[in-house]
Amino acid sequence: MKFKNFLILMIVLLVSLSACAPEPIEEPATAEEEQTDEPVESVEEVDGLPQACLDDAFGCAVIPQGETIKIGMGAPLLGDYSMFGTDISQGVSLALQVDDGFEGWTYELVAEDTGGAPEAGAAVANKMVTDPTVVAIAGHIFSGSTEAAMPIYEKAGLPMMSPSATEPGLTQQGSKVFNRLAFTDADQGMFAANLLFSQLGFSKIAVMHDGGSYGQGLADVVQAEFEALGGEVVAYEAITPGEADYVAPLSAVASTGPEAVYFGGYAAEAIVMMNQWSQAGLDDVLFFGCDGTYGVEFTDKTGANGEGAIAVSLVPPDSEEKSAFDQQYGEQFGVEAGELSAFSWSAFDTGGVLIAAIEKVAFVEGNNLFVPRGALVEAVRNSNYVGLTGLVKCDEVGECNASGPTFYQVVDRVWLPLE
Amino acid sequence: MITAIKDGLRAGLITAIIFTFLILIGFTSVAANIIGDILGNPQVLNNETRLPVGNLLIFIALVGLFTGLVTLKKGSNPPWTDVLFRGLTGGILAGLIVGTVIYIVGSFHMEGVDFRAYLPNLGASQLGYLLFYSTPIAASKTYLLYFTVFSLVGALARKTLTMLTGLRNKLKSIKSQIIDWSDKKNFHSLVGNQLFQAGLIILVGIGLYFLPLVWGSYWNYIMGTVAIYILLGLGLNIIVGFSGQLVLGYVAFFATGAYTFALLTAPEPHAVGLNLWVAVGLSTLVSILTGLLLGLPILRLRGDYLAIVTLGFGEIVRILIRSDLLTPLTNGPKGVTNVGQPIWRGHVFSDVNYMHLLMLLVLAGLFIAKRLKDSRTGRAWIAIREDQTVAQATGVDTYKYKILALLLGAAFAGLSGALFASRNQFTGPEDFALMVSVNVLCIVIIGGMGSLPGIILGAFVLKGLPELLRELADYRLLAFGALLVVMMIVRPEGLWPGQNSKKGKMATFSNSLGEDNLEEKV
Amino acid sequence: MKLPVIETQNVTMSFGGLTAVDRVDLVVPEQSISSIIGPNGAGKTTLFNCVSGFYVPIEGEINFFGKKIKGLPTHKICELGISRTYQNIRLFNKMTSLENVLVGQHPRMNSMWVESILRNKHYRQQESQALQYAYELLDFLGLSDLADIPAFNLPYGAQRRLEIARALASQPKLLLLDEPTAGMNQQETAEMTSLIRILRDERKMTVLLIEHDMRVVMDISDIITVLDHGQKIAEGKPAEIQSDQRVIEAYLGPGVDEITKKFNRKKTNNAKS
Amino acid sequence: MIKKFQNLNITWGTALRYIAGLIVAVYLLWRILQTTSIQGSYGPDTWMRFLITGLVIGGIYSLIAIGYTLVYGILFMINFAHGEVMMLGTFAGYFVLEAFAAISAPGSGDQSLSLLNAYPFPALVITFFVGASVSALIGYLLEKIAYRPLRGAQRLIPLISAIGASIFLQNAAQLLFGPQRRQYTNPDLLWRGTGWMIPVGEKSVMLTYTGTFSFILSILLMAGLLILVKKTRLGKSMRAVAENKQAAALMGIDVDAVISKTFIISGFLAGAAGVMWGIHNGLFNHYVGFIPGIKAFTAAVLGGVGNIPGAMVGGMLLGLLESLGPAILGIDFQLKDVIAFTILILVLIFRPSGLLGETLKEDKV
Repeated sequence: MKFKNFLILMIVLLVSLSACAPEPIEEPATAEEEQTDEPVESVEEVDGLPQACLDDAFGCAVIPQGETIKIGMGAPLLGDYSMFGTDISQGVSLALQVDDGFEGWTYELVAEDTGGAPEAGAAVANKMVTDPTVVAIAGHIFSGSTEAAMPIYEKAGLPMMSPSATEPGLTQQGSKVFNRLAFTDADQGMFAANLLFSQLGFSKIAVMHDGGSYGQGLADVVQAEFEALGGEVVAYEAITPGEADYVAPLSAVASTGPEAVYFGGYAAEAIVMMNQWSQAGLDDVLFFGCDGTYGVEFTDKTGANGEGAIAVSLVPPDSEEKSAFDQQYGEQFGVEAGELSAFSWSAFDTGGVLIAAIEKVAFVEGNNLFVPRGALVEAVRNSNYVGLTGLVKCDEVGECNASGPTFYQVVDRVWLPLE
Repeated sequence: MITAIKDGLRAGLITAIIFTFLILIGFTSVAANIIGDILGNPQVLNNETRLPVGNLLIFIALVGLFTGLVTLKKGSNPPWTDVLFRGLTGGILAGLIVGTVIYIVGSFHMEGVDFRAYLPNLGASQLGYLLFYSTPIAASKTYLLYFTVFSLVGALARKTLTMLTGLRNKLKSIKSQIIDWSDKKNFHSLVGNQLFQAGLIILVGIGLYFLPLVWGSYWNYIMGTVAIYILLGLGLNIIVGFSGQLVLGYVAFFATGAYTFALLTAPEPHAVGLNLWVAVGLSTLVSILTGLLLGLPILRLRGDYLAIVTLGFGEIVRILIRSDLLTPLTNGPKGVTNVGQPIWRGHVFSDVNYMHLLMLLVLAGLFIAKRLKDSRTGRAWIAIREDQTVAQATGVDTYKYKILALLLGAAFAGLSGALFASRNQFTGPEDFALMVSVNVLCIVIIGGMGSLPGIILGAFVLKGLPELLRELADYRLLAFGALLVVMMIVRPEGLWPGQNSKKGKMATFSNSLGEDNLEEKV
Repeated sequence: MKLPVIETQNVTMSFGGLTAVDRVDLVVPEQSISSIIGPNGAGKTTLFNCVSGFYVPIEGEINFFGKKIKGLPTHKICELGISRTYQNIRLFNKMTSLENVLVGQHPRMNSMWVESILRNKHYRQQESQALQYAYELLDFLGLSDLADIPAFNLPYGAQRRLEIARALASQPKLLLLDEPTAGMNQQETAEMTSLIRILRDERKMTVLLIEHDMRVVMDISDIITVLDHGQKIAEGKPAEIQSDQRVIEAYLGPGVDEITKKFNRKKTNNAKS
Repeated sequence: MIKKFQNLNITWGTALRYIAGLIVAVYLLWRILQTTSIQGSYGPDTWMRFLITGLVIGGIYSLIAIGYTLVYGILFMINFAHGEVMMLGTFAGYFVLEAFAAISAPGSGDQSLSLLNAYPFPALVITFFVGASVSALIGYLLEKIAYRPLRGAQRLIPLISAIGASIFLQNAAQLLFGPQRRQYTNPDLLWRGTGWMIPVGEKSVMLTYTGTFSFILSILLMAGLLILVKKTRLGKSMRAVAENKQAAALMGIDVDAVISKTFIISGFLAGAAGVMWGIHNGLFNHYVGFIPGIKAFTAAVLGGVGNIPGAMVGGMLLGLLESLGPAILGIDFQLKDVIAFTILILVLIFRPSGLLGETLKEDKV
C-alpha cells in the first residue's frame, strides 16, 4: 500500500518534470515576449500608441495624468548600512523635489530597502520592473547589490545611474543600462598612488582596507600602482569593520615604519582609526583616505586628531550651488549634507542627470506622458550635464564622472582642496 | 473601585507610552496616511503642504478606543459604573500624558528649537501636523478630549461585547466544531483515502505548475527565495527539529554549497567551467564533508555550547571567505559573479523554469524529510531530542545519529546554496551573515519544531512577510521583531505544530528539570 | 556451571570524594528476580547506573554473561541485552506510546536511513514486524487502548508500564527496574508484582530491581542485596534478610526492638501467602 | 585491534578530537616560534600597545558577558537582545553628556565653559549612572514583556523571542534617533587620543585616559558584582534560584522577583559597558550592540556560561586574544575573530563546559 503511495508521488514528480522539460524549446519566443511584456500591457491600456513607442526596443512607459514619473532606487535603508541609503535617497529626492516637473508631471522617488545585500538587491530590481511607471533607477548603492540587479534592469530596459557603486568590473560587462557617477576604484587608486609618490614624495607607505569590496579594491590598486611607480608598500593590513578599537592592527602597521598610511574604506572606521592614531604610535604618519572617508563627519568627529588627513572627493570645491544645496539639505533633513555619507552631492546629481535625460526623450500625447524606454537608456548614456560634482558626461561603458577627483586635506578641522 | 482605577491607570499609561513612541518614530503620520488611503481621503490638501488633520484624528480615536478596550481584563465582567471609571481614568491619563508631551514639544517647536539632531522624526512638518496646525495648548486639549471620549467608548463597547455572551458561546462552539472536525475519524479516513490523496496531489501539482506562469518575475523571485528557505528549513529541521541539536551556524553549509557551486561554474576567478548538474552534486558533497569536519569533534557538546561553537564556525567561514588570505581562491569581498545558470537541453532557465525546479526540489525535500521522520532513523532522532541519555540507554547510538542528522542537514543546505548562487548568478560573503542562520532557525521554530508543513508556513512568514510588509517601509523590521515576540507568547508551539506538541510545553519543562536532577545527589 | 547474568566485582564509584558505591560484589543468577534494597542514599541507583553504563566505575569489573561491559557506551550495553527503567519516569514525552515502544526496538532493527527513504522490501518487512511486536507488547502491558496517546498525557501507572514496555522492546536478557511500584496503589502494585513474575517465568528473563516497598521485595525476590552507605551489608534469601541485625540497624538505627517485631509480622504475612 | 580500541573506549570521534588537537597545537607552536624569532618583528612598545588595548576591550566584553552569564545561570536561556540593552545604554549616556556639554557652568563668568568641563567627574558619574539605569530598566521590561510569559516553555522559544526583541529594539533605536553615527562628547580632560606616555624601550606608549578609566571602572563593577553575589541576601537567593527554582520557591524565595533583579543587574552592567564603549570609542549608532553582544556571548561560553568569574576571565581572554592573537601567530588582523572562535572551539572540545565551568560528573549523563 505504501509503495503505491510512493508510486503516485513519483508519477506526479515525473509529470511535473516532463512538464518542465519541453518548455525551454519555446524559450526564444517566450523570452522575447517577456522583454516586451510591459509595453504590451500598456498597449492594451492606451489606444493607439505613438509611433516612437512602437519603434522603441523596450516600448514606452505610459504615465497617465495625475500620476508621477517614478524613479526607482535600491538602497540599504535599514540595518547597519542605513546611513548610506538614507543619505542617498534624501539627496536624490531633493533633486526630484526642486525640479518643477515636466509638462505638469512631477517626479517621485521610490526607494526600496536592500539592507545592502546582493540578494535583496535582486528582489528590489524584480519589484521595480513590475511597476510600469518606474522609468529609471538611481542606484543601486553598493556594488554587490548593483551587480545582482543589473541583468534584471537590462532585460526590462531601465537605465541605471549609481552615485556610489565603484567596483571597476561593473562597467566592464557590456551593460547598456548601467552608468555611474562615482569614479571607479581603479581611477581613484591610480590618482592616489601618483599623488602619494610623485607629489607628496613618499617612498614607504602602508596600505590598509576595511575588508569590503570597495575598500579592498582601492587598496589593491594603490598597492599595485605605488609599487609600479617604484615605491615600497611596507605593510598591507585589513581591519574588521564596525569595531571599537583598531589600535592592534594600527600598531602592527606602525612597527613597519611607513611614512603614510593609505586607507580604503568608509568614514566610520577612518574616524576610529584617526582617534587612535597616536595611541598606535603613528603620530608623524600621514593618513590618506579615499572618497568614502571624505565628508564633514570625519572632521567633526576626529577634531584635532584628524588634522592633516587627506581624502578624495568627486565634489569640486565649494560653489554657490553646492552651498545652496547644503543649506536646503540641512533644513529639510535635519542633518548636514555629507554627515550621513560622502555621497549626498553625487546623489543630488544622479537625480538631476536622470531628470535631464527623461525630459530629453519624454513627450505628451493626449492625457498621457510617454517615456520611450530604449531612448531613455541611450539618453542617460549620452548625458551632458553640469552638476555639483562638475561635468557629467558618460563614456561608452557608462563611466560618467568627467571632472576627475579633487584631493582635500584637513586644515584647522576643515577640508581644504589640496594644491 | 481601587482595582478599577488601577487597571484604568495602567491601560492609560501603556497607551500613552506606546503613542509617544509612535510619535517619536514618526509612525503617527504614516498611520494617518494609511487611514487616509483606506478611506480615500486626499493625502495633501490642494496647493498646501498641510496634511489632512482628519486622518490623524481618526488614528487618535482608534488609539483611544484601544485604551478603553484594554482597561478591561480578559474574561472579567465588572459592573457598568466600574467600566465607566476604567474608561475614564485610562483615557484621561493617556490624554494627559500625550497632551503634556505634545504641549512641551510643541512649545519648544514654536520657539524654534529643532529636535531633529536627536529625534529626527520631530521635524517641522511632522510637528505641525501633530499640533493640528494650531497652538500647542489647543492641540493638547484636543488630545485629552479625544483620548477620554474614545477610551470611554472603548470600555463601554467592550463591556457590551462581554454582555453578548450568547454570541461568544456561539463562536466558541463553532471554534470547537472546527477542532473536532479535524480530529474526527472520518476526516482522517477521507485524508487517508488514497484516491482522495492522489487527487489532491494532482490538483496541488497543477496549481503549482501554473502559478509561476502568472505571477510575474517579482513574485517568482520572492517565491524562489521562499522555496530556497524552505529547503534550508527542511535541512535545519532535521538537525534542530528532529534530533534537537541547536546549531546556530547553519549558514556555514549554505555558504559552502553556494561558493563551491559558484567557483566551479563561474568564469572568474578559476574558470573551471564544470557541468552545472555535476557542480550541484559536488556542492552538496562538499557541504556534507564540511558537516563531517565540524560534527565529528563537536557533536559531543550539548545545548548552548553547541550553539555558540556552530555560531563561531559560521562566522569563521564568512570571515575566511572575505579575507585577504583566501581572496585568490574565493575572490574575497567582491564575491563571485556570472555564476552558471542551469541549462536544460541547451536552453538557459527562465525564472519560470527556475521556480518549477525549486518547487520540484521542495517537494522532493518534503518527501525525503517525511519518510525520514516516520522511520527508525526519525524515531531515533526524536528520541534523542526528547531525552538524549535515555535514548542512548535504549540502544540508540546518539553520536552516530546526531552526526547523520548534521550531514543530512548540511546536504540540504549545500543544495540550496548551489541553487541560491545559480539563481542570483552572484554570490558574495555578505549573503552569509549570521542573520541567515537566525532566520532559518526562526523558520523551524515559528512553524513548529519538527513539523514539516510548519516549515513551509514559517518560510512564508519569515521571507515572504517582510516582502509583504514592504508597504510599511521603514517600519517593517520593527513590526517583524515585535511579531516574533508576540507570536512566541501567543503560540509558542508554532504556527502549525507537529503532532502532540500542544501539551509539550509542560512536558519539556519537567524534562529540563529532570535533566538537572540527573546528577543524582547520592 | 552457568555463567551469572551479572557479576560485579569490587565495583566502586565516587563523586568528588564521596564514595557512592564502595567495593560491591553482586551476582545475579539467570532467570531470577533479584532485588537491591537499602535506605535513601545507599547507592542503589548509582549501582544501577554503573551496570547500565551511565557511570564508569572507577574501580572493579562488571561482567554480563562473562563478558566485560565496564566502560562500554550505554547503547552497546543495551544492544548486548540490558534494558532499564528509571526512578523518575523518563519517557519520550512527545512521542506516542507506540512510538516509544518502537524506539525501544531500535537495537533489534538494522534498516538504514537510505532504506527508509526508498522503503525497500527489507525496510517494510522490518517496520511491519516492529509494529506488530510493539502492539503485542502494548497489549501485554494493557496499553493497547493508549497506543496513540503521547506519553506525557498518560496516567501515572500507564507511564510506568510504558517504560517497562519500552525496556522489553529490545528483548533484553536482563531487565533493570528502578522502583517499579513507587507511587502506586495496592492494586496497581499487585499487578506489577505479578507482571514481574510473568517476565521471569514466561519470558525467561532475569530481573534486577530496586524497591522500597518491603512487601513487594519480600514477596517476589529470589535474592536480596542490601546496600548501606555504598557498601553491601547483607545478601541472601528474603527470610535471611529479615532477620539480619545489620539490615535492621541500617534501616532504623541500632537498638530498636520495634523493628524486629515489624519484620516478624511481615514474615508471618509472607508465610500465609 | 579494533576490539582493543573498543575496550579502551576510544571512538573515532575522540581519536579525531585528539589528533586534531595535536595538529593545531603543533601548528600554533610553530607559528609562535616563527613570528617571535623573526628579526625586526614587533618591538616591545608594539607588544605593550597590544596588551593595553586588549585589556581595555576585554574589560568591556567582561561586563557584557556577565549579563549573559547571569541570565543563563538562572533561566538557561541566551538573552540574544542583551547587546541591544547595551546599545540603549550607550544612547542614554550620549544624551546626558550632550546635555552637560550644552549647559554652561553656573558661577563662572565664562560662557564657553560647559558644565561638562567644569565638573567632569560628577558629570561622568551621572552619565554612567543614567546610562546603566536606562539599560537596567530596558532589561527589566524586556524580561517582563518578552520572557516572563514564556517561563517554562521549550528552551528555544525564549531564544526566538529574544531574537525578535533584538530586531525590535535595534530598529526602534534607528527610527527614534536616526541612522547616523553619533559621537560621545567627552570632557576635555578625557579626550580620546590623549593619555600618559609611558616609555617602553626606546619609544613611548600612550596609556589613554579613556582606556584607563574604562578598565578601572570595569574592574570596580566586577568586584562589586562579586561582592553582591557572594555576600548579600539577594546574591544568595540568586544562587539558590540558579541551583533549583522549585526548591528556592519552597524556601520562600520570590523566584520572579529574583529573576527580575537579575535582569536589572545584567542590564545595569551592560549599560555601564555601553557608556564605556561610547567614551572610549566615541562612535556609535543603533547597531553598536550587535557585535559586542556576540563577542561577549562567546566570552561567556569560553569562561563557562553560568559562571560569573568565568565570564570575567573569558571577556579578558577574548579581548587579549583579539589584540595579541594575530600578532603572536603572525596572521592577518582581519582574521582575529577566526582566531578567537577557533580557540573557543578548541577549548570546548577539550573542556566541554568552558574554562571555569563546572565539569559534569560524567559527560554521558
